[in-house]
Amino acid sequence: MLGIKLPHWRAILWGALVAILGVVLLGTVFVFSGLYNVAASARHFDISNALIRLTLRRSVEMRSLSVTPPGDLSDTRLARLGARHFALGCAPCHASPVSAQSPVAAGMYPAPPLLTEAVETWRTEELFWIVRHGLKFTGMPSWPAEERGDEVWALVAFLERLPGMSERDYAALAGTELAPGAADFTFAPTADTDRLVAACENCHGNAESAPVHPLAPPLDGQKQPYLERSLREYAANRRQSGIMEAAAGELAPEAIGELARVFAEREAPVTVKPGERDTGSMERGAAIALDGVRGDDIPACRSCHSVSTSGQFPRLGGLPAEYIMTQLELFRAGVRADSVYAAIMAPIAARLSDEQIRDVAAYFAAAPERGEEAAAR
Amino acid sequence: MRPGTMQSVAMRPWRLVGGGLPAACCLRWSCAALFSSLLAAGCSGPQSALSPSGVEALHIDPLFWTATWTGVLVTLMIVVLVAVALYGPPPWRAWLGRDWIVIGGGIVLPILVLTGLFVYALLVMQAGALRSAQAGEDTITVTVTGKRWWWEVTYATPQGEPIVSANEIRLPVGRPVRLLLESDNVIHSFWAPQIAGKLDMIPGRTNEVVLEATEPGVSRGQCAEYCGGPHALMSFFVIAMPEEDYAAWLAREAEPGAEPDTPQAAHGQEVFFENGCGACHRIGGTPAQGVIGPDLTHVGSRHSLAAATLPNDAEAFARWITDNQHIKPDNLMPPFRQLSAPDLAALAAYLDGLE
Amino acid sequence: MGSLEDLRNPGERPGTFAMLIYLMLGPMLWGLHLTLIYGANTLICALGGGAAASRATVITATVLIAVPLSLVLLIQRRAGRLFGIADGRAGQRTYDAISRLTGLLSLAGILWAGTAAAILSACVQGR
Amino acid sequence: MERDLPNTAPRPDGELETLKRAWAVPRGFRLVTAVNNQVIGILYIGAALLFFILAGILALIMRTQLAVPENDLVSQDFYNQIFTMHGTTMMFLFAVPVVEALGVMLLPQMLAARDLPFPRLSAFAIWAYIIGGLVFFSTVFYDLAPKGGWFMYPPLTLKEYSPGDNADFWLLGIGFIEISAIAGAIEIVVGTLRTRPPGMSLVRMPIFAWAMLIFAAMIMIAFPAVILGTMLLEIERSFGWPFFTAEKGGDPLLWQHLFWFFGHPEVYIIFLPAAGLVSMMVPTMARHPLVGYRLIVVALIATGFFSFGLWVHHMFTTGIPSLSLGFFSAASMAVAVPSGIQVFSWIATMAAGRPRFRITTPSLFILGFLFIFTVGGVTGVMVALVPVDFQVHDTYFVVAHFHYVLIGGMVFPLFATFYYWTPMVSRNMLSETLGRWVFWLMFVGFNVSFFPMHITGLLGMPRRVWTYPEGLGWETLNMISTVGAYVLAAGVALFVFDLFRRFRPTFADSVDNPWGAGTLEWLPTDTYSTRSIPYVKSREPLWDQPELAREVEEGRHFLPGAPTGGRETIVTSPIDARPQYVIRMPGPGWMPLLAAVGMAGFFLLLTVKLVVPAVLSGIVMIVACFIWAWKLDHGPEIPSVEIGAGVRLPTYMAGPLSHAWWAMVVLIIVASSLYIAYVFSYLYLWVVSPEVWPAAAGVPGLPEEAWPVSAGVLVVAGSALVSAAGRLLPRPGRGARAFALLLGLGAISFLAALICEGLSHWQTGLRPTDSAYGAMVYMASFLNLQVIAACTILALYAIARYFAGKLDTERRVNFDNAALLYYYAAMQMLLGLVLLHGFPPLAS
Repeated sequence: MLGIKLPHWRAILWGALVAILGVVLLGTVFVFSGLYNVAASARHFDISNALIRLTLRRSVEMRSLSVTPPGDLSDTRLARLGARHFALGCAPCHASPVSAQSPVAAGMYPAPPLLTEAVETWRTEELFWIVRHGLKFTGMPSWPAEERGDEVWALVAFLERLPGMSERDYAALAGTELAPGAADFTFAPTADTDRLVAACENCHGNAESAPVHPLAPPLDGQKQPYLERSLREYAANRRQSGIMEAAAGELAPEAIGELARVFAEREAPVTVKPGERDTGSMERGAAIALDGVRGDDIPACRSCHSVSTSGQFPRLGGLPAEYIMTQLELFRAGVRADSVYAAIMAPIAARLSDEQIRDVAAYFAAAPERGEEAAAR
Repeated sequence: MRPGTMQSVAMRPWRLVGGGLPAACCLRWSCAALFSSLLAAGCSGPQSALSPSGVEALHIDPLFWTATWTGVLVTLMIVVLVAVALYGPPPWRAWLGRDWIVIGGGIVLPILVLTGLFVYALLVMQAGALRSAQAGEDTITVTVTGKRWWWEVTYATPQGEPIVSANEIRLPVGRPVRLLLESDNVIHSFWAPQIAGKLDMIPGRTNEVVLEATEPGVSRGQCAEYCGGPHALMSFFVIAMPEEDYAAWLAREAEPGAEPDTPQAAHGQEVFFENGCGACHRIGGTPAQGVIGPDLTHVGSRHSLAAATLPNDAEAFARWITDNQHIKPDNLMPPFRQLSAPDLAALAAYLDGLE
Repeated sequence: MGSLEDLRNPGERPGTFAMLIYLMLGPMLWGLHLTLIYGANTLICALGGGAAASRATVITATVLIAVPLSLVLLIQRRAGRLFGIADGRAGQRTYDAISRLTGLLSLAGILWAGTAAAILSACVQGR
Repeated sequence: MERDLPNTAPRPDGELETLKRAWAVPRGFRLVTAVNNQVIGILYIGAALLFFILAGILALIMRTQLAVPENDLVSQDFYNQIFTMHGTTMMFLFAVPVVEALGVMLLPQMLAARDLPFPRLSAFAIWAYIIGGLVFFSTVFYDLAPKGGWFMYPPLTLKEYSPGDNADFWLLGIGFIEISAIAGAIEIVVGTLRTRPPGMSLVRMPIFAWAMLIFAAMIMIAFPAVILGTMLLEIERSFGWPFFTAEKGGDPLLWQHLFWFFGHPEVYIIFLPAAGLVSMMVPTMARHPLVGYRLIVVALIATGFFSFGLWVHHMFTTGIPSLSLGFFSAASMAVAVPSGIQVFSWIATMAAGRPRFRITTPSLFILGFLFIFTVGGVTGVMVALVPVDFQVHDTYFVVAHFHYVLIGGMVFPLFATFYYWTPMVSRNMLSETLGRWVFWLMFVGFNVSFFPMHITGLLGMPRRVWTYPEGLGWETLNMISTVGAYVLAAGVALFVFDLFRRFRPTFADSVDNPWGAGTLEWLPTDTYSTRSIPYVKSREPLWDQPELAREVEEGRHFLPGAPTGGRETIVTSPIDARPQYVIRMPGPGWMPLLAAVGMAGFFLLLTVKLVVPAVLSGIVMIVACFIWAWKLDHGPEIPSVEIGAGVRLPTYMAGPLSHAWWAMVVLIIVASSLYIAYVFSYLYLWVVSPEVWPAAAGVPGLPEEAWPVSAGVLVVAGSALVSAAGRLLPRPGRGARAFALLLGLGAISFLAALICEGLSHWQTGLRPTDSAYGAMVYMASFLNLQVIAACTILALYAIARYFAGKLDTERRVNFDNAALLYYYAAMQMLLGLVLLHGFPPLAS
């Protein structure tokens, strides 16, 4: 039985070998000859085009299978945060209800799709995957901080609402009504301080208006050295945020100092109203913040964040709980670990459980230790 | 072997077991003879079980040597028998090649030899048990807790206020000290070879061992149970001191941390608080009351830093603060690389001055 | 087993298990002894039964097992018959010798364990 | 003498050709489907040798790192991974497999059986081991290797202190290598007891067969303890059932008890077969029968038992009560005696050599072994003395000790074995000249490397340290050890070179009895093993019957052909080796390989939390096993065959005489060992933490009596149904639907009992994550679930066989096996009910 089959197999093997060598040879000739035209103006054959599109669509469909959307995508605050980044970073190429595609972008091949229409052809999970990872060979970049899925969801929350959005609704979400012109390339080095402050406030809020979303923390009253360092770290890609890296990267060094001073001089707000407090969680959080947890090797937060006179440890009291939790989770996961200060916080955050993170955040959000901090100053 | 050990050992009145055997003394000298060719350093060394200076270690020593020499004899006997079996004259070989040699050499001889060694070992064990049981009221109690990866040492005092130290055990010579061994994380094992055998520190249990140093001196110990990460860098020193010195040391240890005595040290103290060091470390008499890392109240007077990993000087403090993750990878202290050179020097000077 | 004729009878007496138990009687008693004394000692100490009770239990168990085992070793052949091990089987002397010697070694093991109880205090941490 | 031969007539034409055809080895890529013991034996040994070399390379990296103090050649984290992998690989992927491999390879030859009784089971075990082992080992290349030490002590290995998948790779990876070892053990027990040649009674067995029999028995008792341990640890890591967490009533020491109850016998599991091999080679080199054969048998049996009595030997420094330490110290003394017996027996045999003991390469390795093993034994007695152990435990002294025992006691005999038995399966012998070089390099290298470690340890150097400071007197010694390690490695490298140069596997043209040995493996062989199966009258038949080789080759002994046309061998009685029946054995097939791939895939994918592919993989395994088993049972289509000497034997056997029944009994012994380990764990945790047991404050009380009583009734009813189903088995060719119905109902009844028991605790409010007590209670149900799942699968299989007309009163092995497991499951569940519901009231 085998005696008959063996030459048969050998023939197939030889045939395959010859075929493979032939293909390799032809390919080599083609590549080295320079016959292929890489011009953006030279369009693909229809069949190549169809194949590329199919590959792209299948790839996105398959790879987005493991994506699970968070529960609160319908949250307008999230969409608002996404809209503000969209206006800044995406609209020039993809157009928006109030602006057309830039002619430069239109010259790309493939041309960036007009999102006001194209969004509908993708599922939520797929949109998330594309925004996060970008698309090879298309000019679509990946999210500058790929680990920050939480930020990507903000953008997706906005994109979900984009199809058929009126100019008015868009202006409301993107904040162009509030501060006219703030949503252009506002952080350009030439911009004056007031415009820059307005641009920051567009997301982070001020004494009159709350931040658009807890992920954009209120800046008023934060310590100046910390704010300066944060902006520099964003600009240098040492702290991860797709939104802030884009913004901080545009700022001139003097502007960073100015902005930090302006916000540091303001009075810190109180964001959590007494009625919204979870006292049980706060009490547990207080124990961690004030005394630490010995068995888990967690030091007391207050030592650095309240009683220390150093301006490098951020003031936590009054920051939104969601923001504190997100940052602790980023520290814990080792995403935020690149700066010398993050190197201190990351190993400590790694010892916190989910529940401890929740409790600590609840405690600081209610800002009960203002007095102690003032005394230390 | 340290010269003079033999005589001092023979004079020990607590040597219930085997101590008076002249054979044991000969064995000890033979040790030097046997290994000196191989071992320039001899049997001594700060962490050597072969130069005992504690009661338990001294009890184990002659048992060890008895077993060793029995083993050497057995091995020699086997070698000789094999040589005879291979190359001996035929009558000798005929004599060897029978069943009885298997019964005699394989059953009777081992049972006799093993019974002897076994009973000797039981007597040593019983002596150890009695020593633990008889450690009376004047016994000092010290709790040693295995941390990742250092040792917290708590001395009970008559005043009731415990004294907390780290990474070294002080023993008054000639007085039994009861060690309570605990762990709140993984399993460690406490081993000070010159003083006594090892005993594990197991979460959920308290193990007890009574140590008694027989002569003053500094020896070294190390964690003997693999505890992950830098297990290799979890050591300590045992400092046996005359009773009066010990009392003086204990009294000094009970005092609060020294005030900085130079402007640089004073600045160092500021740096200490500004950077939140007190969250993990305690310095008696200051607001720093952290209990996560070692107590630093008298850190400057200790024998080593970082669980016997670094010498105790200002330079080592500075290295440790900024570079501890390279010196001792995965240890639980974060690196503080943000400090400027003057700040760092000041902090190191302050800590070094905490004597 | 002398000849090919024997092979034509597929059965054998005694059964396999009887033979295996006969060969391993001593070690099995040794195992029983260790289980008993270790279990009893641990349990009595954990329940606070006291050192004396523990030691007494161990020594009793040792005597109760060592004495019958010694007797079996002395009357090896007759004990074999209890297992249905009849004389005349091919290799029977070898089986007997194996049984006797495993029993002897086990006896040594049992007595050593008993010695420990005679010398050591029970219920204190090993030192 | 001719008239004493089983077959005197001339052999018929074509008989040899039929035999050859039946046993042909598949060619080309189909070689992977081969199941013949010689083929897969070579593969098995080769794979084990590969792991030996890989783990050896890890050792060299470690030795290089330790050559000088404060070295930074490798990082701390990597060092911790490689010392864990070195130990794990050497123990689980080299030592146990290589010994099983030698069993697979040599046993059928020594017993002149045509193959082991379950050829496909061996093939399955080997493929599972190779695939799983390679994947497991490769974790070292991508920073996923476990780093908790090969002993994996919790709490260090719990999720809190070992996050990431590294530890899970150890637990699951090792889990199925254990399964592979147990499969091998079943094979070896049944093989040695049932496939001996006619006339080879128990006391005429070669010593190696004795050693393997005891080896396999020890695996049956020892491995379940560590299997339970790994299950508990993995469950605690994944689901938080607190078996080892002190705050919730667990105890880290429970792991140590379970692990060392396996871990210490493990040393002897490795050593006994090696000693058995030495007992085979020494007589050959002396040309004199082993002096004290029965004493060696005594030594093997005694070691097998005593080695289980000294697991606490590894826990002398944990603070266990003094008297308990004394007991285990005593057992450690007891286990030393049998080793003495063997050493003196070998010396006596050497002395009896005619004219003198020959010094060949195997002899050199044996002499080296004698010296090294004696030193290792002596230091073994030292560490068995409790106070000495207080000092040397967990130091390099112990590292030196157990390398003396393991390398001396196992690796040196193994190399002797390679040189000695290579001619049996190769066209060439290995080079004697190079062999001497290999020996001296290894011997000198070994002693230079490991002897100084005794002193390093006494000078205070602990084990498992990736670096050490200067000034403690360890520098010179460590440097010497490192140099020695490289010399040792050079010896092994030279051996591998020689192997590539000289080793040419063959089944027909191997070298004929080059050493002049007296045992059956040196008969002329082909893929079918020997032409006829010899009638054995002594322990060294080749010495005592000079014409035996010729007679066997001429087909004058038993079963000279392949009367059924397929693969077959004679099954004999366990003590006297009287022929009982002829088993028909399966030939090459893809299913064992597929099942092994499925099982390896199941465990490994589960480790990286790919649950769906893992389940698919598991289904592949079960389906492959079904297909494999389906074709296996020929039934009595050819009622009986003549094997010679006028003996006619049936070709199908059911009931206690059948080899399948024996395999099931062995499996049940394994399962009961596992359950006994569980009962021990339950009682142990109660002794440690009675405060989490019922009747203590805050612990839910026991369920009402009605619950366990109903569960018990369901179990008993289930057994009764299965028993009734057995009575309803139809005669051949008839139908009886009630059989399928009753068997199915039996399965349902067991499942109901299981649910009833689990539910009864759930409704009291007890949860497995509450305390060690809760965890233990649900663990009992988990263990029952495993057995019942197996029962249910067997029942479904039996029902399927029934509907296919392949199960009846004569062809009933499938049902008998299922029923046997059912009755065992019933006993296990009833014992569990008594323990879980009867013990707590008693204890309070």
